[in-house]
Amino acid sequence: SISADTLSTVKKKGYLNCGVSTGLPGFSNPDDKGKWQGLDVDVCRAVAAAALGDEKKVKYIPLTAKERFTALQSGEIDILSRNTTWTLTRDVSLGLNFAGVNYYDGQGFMVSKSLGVKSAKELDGAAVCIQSGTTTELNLADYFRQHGMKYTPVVFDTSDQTVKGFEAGRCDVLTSDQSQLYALKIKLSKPNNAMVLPEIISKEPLGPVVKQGDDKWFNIVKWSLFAMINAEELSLASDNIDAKKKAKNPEVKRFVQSDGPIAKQLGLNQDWAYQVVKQVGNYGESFDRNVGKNSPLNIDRGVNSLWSKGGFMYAPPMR
Amino acid sequence: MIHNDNKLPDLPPPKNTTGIIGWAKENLFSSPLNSILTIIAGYLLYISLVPAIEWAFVKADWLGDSREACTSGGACWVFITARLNQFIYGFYPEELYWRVNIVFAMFSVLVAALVIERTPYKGWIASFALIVFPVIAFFLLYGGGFDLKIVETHKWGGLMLTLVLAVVGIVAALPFGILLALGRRSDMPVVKSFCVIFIEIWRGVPLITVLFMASVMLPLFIPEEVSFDKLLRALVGIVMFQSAYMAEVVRGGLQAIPKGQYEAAKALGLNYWKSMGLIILPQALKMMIPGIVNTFIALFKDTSLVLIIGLFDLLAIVQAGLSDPKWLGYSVEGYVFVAFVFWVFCFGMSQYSQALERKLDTGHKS
Amino acid sequence: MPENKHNLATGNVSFWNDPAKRSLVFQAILFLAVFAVGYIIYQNTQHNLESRGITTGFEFLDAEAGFGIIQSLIPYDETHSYGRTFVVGLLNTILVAALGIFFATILGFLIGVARLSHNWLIARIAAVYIEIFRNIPLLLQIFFWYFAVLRLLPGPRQSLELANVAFLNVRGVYLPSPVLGEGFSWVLAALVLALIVIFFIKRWARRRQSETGDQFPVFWASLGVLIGLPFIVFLLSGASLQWEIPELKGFNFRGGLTIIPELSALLIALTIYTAAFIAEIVRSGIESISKGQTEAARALGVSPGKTLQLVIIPQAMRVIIPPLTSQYLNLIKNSSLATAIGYPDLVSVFAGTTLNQTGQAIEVISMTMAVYLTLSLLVSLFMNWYNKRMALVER
Amino acid sequence: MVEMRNVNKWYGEFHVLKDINMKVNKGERIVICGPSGSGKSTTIRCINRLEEHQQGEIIVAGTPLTNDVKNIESIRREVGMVFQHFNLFPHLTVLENCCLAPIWVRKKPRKEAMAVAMHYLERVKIPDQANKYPGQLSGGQQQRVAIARSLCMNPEVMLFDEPTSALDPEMIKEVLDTMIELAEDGMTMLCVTHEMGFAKTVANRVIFMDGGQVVEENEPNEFFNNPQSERTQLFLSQILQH
Amino acid sequence: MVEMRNVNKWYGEFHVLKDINMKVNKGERIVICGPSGSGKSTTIRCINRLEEHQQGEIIVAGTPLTNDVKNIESIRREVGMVFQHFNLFPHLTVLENCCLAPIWVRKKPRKEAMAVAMHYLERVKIPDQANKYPGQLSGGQQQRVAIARSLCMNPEVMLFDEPTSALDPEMIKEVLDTMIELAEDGMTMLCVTHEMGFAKTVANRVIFMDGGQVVEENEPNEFFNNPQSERTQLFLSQILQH
Ligand SMILES: Nc1ncnc2c1ncn2[C@@H]1O[C@H](COP(=O)(O)OP(=O)(O)OP(=O)(O)O)[C@@H](O)[C@H]1O
Ligand SMILES: Nc1ncnc2c1ncn2[C@@H]1O[C@H](COP(=O)(O)OP(=O)(O)OP(=O)(O)O)[C@@H](O)[C@H]1O
Ligand SMILES: [Mg+2]
Ligand SMILES: [Mg+2]
Repeated sequence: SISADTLSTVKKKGYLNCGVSTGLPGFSNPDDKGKWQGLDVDVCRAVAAAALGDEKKVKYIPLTAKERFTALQSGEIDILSRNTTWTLTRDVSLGLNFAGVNYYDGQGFMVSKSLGVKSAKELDGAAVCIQSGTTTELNLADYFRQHGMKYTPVVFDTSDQTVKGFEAGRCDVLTSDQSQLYALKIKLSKPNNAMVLPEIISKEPLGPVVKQGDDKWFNIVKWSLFAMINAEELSLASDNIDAKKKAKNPEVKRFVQSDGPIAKQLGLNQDWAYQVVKQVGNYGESFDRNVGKNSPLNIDRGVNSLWSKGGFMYAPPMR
Repeated sequence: MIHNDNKLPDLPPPKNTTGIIGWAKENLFSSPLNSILTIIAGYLLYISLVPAIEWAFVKADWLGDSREACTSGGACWVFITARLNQFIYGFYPEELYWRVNIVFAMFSVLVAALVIERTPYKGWIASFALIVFPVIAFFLLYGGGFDLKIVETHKWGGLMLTLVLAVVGIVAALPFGILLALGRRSDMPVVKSFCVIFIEIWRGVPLITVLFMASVMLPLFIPEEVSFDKLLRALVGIVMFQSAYMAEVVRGGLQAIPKGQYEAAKALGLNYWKSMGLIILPQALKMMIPGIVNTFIALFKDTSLVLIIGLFDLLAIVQAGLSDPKWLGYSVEGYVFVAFVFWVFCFGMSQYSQALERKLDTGHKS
Repeated sequence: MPENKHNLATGNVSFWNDPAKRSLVFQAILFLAVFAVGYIIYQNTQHNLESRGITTGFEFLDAEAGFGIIQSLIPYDETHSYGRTFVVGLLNTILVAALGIFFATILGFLIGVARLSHNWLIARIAAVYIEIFRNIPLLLQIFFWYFAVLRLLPGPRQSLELANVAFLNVRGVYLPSPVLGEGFSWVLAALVLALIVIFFIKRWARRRQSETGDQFPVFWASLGVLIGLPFIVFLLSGASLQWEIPELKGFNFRGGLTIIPELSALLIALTIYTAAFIAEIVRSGIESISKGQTEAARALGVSPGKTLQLVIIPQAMRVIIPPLTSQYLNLIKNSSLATAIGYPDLVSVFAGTTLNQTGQAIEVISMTMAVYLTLSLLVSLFMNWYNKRMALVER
Repeated sequence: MVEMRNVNKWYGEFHVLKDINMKVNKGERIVICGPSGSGKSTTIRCINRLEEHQQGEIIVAGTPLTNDVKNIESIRREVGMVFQHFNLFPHLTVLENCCLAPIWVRKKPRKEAMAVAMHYLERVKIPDQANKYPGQLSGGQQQRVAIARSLCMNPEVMLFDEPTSALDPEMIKEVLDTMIELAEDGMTMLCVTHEMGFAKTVANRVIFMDGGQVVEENEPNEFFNNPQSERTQLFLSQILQH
Repeated sequence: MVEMRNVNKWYGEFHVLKDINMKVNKGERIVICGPSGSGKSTTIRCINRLEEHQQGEIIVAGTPLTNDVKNIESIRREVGMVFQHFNLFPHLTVLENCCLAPIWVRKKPRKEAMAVAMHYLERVKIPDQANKYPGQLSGGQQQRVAIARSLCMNPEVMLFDEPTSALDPEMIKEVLDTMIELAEDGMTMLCVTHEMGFAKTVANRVIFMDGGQVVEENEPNEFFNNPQSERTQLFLSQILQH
């Protein structure tokens, strides 16, 4: 039978089910009003804005690392946007499709300054706190094996608990994707006593995921993300897009009002990209707001800068 | 020969056997070993209780809205008071708290009415509580009908969610439990073995695997078009699990009914369902109340496990609060608060069930 | 005559009014319904799995796991298979459950007896203990013992130490572990011999009692033999037993025997929680024995300790065992909360990491559930057998 | 009204009833007696199918007892039964006890059922206890309620299984008086009892059972003054001593 | 053997025993009677310290009762007690019941203890029940086992607290017979009982208690035929009616 077309079910429901993390500052975290915020959350909002015209029409389903793929496979969520690493296995054998990358990450280590360690290579015999069921767990094993070092894995269920374990001194090192390390660091009661080691031991491209077999929906998610990146490149932001709409720049024009059959073939309204930027903002805005300079995390843009500024963020042209 | 016909007066007991001294002698220092135990225990209590009380009360801070209010060096209850609303209502929209409050109020009144012994029309109140109240509560909490704005279940949380899970779990498990118990006592081999297998399987596996299954695997079992709410799925798991336990409670109640009652009902011409509904169950249910309350307590405590599948019950929401950068380092206060709330509920209920048990006990002997 | 005695008085009854036939039909319907539901679920699952591109089957068990596990009773490293992680998790579950049952039983009996103490303070403390710990969710208690208490322990470099061979710090308890060298088999032989000797001591003590009336302290003597005999043989044979003493190397202690804090916290929480329930069971078991029994024993001059041992406990056991069994089952199931603090039990390792790395939800979860069912079944069978034996002795 | 033809019954391998034959006509009052374990209760319980017999025929009010549910239900409606231990429903008041079956089995309107119930409660002389619960009554009163409860169904036959043997001596009389009145009104009755005075007063026939068989059946006068079988003589000598 | 001097006892504020004085010589047999709640059981239980008195002196076999544990245990060894409800240990056989205290308290060899136990079981006429469990015996047999169990400790004094009042009438006699035999052998006995026949047969003295005091103490003949106090007269008139 035809597996149900996600877009039409979403339209029928009137909202989007989006799987997010149970709480990772900067990526997905409920604030004290219970409103979800973060870089991953913004992807969901963008898709909702594109598909439904309203970024608020999202139902956030907090998932633990363990639950996330089953939840997507089972159809409980329409899109998984939960700092998930794109790997071959996941792409192939779990029946998933990665719709792009919204954060280029790499696994790193955080240690207590008092330990006096300057490099990950000095970590032989250390106890390492990790979150269970992640690629991190596998990378870590590989890294230590490769360098002929021993370690003691201390595995927790949620990143929250991982930090607590690290803080209590249960382990010498906390390993996770670097972005998370920064996020977790500010959760420490004395953030300045900890430091992130320079080594990055893996590639961790994080991005939104959808089920295989629904190309239309796959495209929508993919292009919602690309729209955010392209908007930044075009200097379109939520506060200036109305003004620039009237400008003559053909590329901008295509962006805000994609003429012709393209939008229809995508299954969306003509102004879908406009709505994304208007309601959610461009990628740069989202980055700064959630993890970058306007956030407590204060992560450097680094490799997540636009390609034009020396980073990896590169979206195919919208024509 | 002795003859002594004048009545001696009642004298008060000697001083050292009454009052505080007599009491202490009898209860604390009745033998050398006892005296040593008393002294050791007293010392241990002293060194553990005094700092605890000092921390929790004497040096504690209670009011304020940020961590700056905590200056006294003891417990920082400000963390709790500042977030109390969230702990009680979860992410429920603030302007709609009144709906939850009405449900809470109705619930308390009903429970009080059922617990107080002299309430008239208990049967009617009980049926109202079991049949009508859940419907009203659903419409108030979820909304939908009567122009009430819908509040999605993923916004439910905190104590309210804990109560919803526990109460729905127990109320919905009751009818299933009764059916299973009747099935287990049936003399039809297929029915009986089906019920036995069902009960034993659910009782043999941990609740977290059940919850996990309900939350991630259930969707694999049902047709793709059908999808239902995460909370509902957790509830399905809990109800299945709970009805197996309930069945055992009901079975105990049914066994306590003397055989003569079945026979008398039969002899009057009542058929199986009528004699169950009119004669046996009304009597058995009364005897089962302590057992039901005890399973309810167990379930109430177990609801805290839903945090493992990402629902924000009381414990989970306090934990989430603890990871708020603004309130780091107050985990002890958070955990103590949750422990206290659970303790108050469970202790109250267990006292009630023990009182009932004692009453049923004497009731049977007399 | 009895061979044809079945329902000759039935007569001709219309089909629907015959309860026997009705029940047959009803059962057939139920059977079909259950079967149909099962079939529909099976169909749906098949379809869903297929349409979502999930492969099924148990092949994944042979694949390399690639992740580390902190505690394993059998040799394990990253290169072992997922199947091995199952065994590792299972053994860890059994370890914590068995230890939990052991300690909870002892603590529960102590508290239960203390609850009935004549010393008011002791009885009150026991009552307060029971009322506090059984009314707070276990998960919360596990968090408390792990996160709140762990924090108080010193780091590896400031370890509390005992005679420079045993250490306690936030990473766990480090004990020396014996390394069995040459000639150690003699010691093992001595251990076996000790058991045989104990058997004969018991018999001899009984006979001596029969003849002279002297009581022999069998328990202490046995303990002495059990420890002493292998020890003497060990000294005499000069067997090379080395103790591997944990040493602070780099960040952590290495060598020796480590008890990780996850295990301790889980064990403490399970023990304390379950002991509160067991204490209540023991109390009500003892209280169910009428006061007359104690009075009769006291009137015969039997001391309080012996009264408990010879008269009260043997009778109370009959009342205690069935609810005790269900507490044991609860403890086993509750040990699955290990996953909350990362103790590598079955749920945490296999239904956690392995499930997540492989995505084989159905296989993994059903294997996990089957394990718990089997464990529960085994414990119930054992306890029922024990209870029957107790009951036989009585009547 | 009630007829048993060659009825046989086994409990497992144990042969409790052996070839029982008995005929009770409308308006007759039969007393069954015999030593303990002789099968009296079993016989009487077979009549309204609380026990199932395996051989022979039992015909009640013209209907043969079969496995047919409808059949059994209709027979139970015609046959009232009073037990040794009253078996009143403790969670219902006396009045509710009496109304229950008429309302749910005979589908009578509640008002009418209550009127009928009050009528019979008056007849057993305890109308004033109607709103009490069984637990608040004495044993004799409870047994009279049990009788009234059966009568409310307007049965054709009444079965009594040692109705007085769980009662204190003072209360036996009030129950027996009630039963005698009932007999005088012409109710068909089958009564297992050791009250020989009662048997002499009201019984048309006395049936003596032993070891699962009917040993002797006779008019009360003949039965007591001139017992035929040895076993009967032995039994009577024992029972009449006190 | 047993002497009580001005013994007073309170339960909380309630004055149960008031100035009790009593002296029992070796070989004497004393019967204590009185209305319910008059303190008979309490008196007798004070003698082997199942209850503690608060004022006065109790001297048993020359040893004054104090709080000293050794003291209490040595006295309990000398004083046997038989309870109303037998209090046999249900998880042990009759023989084991009898051997328990000799083995664990008197430290007798098991063989010897068993021989002694069999001796006393023969004396109470139930040697054939030795290997049964108490639950399998009748009440009378159980009470006789309880007597044998006490005798196995070779006590100097035997205390009986209404030993027959929980028994069916047929069984009372067998227990009383056992006690009479015991009395005839010269055992010192203190017995709370309402069996006036027994009192007349064996007692040297009868003590009448009421309201926690000893009201009258006399020889049985005098006591029954010529009671001095009004309360005694009233009590006797009530008790001898049946
Ligand atoms: N359910 C049963 N299963 C097996 N045997 C039974 C059952 N009920 C009764 N019996 C046996 O059948 C025999 C007849 O029992 P029944 O109750 O009819 O005797 P009874 O004449 O009424 O005696 P009583 O005067 O003691 O009431 C007895 O030996 C009894 O032990
Ligand atoms: N443990 C106790 N606590 C308080 N009061 C008690 C206790 N035991 C007995 N009493 C009271 O002490 C009084 C004397 O009791 P005791 O048992 O000695 O009476 P008795 O003469 O043996 O009566 P009976 O003939 O009923 O056995 C009674 O009023 C009783 O209620
Ligand atoms: Mg009978
Ligand atoms: Mg008494």
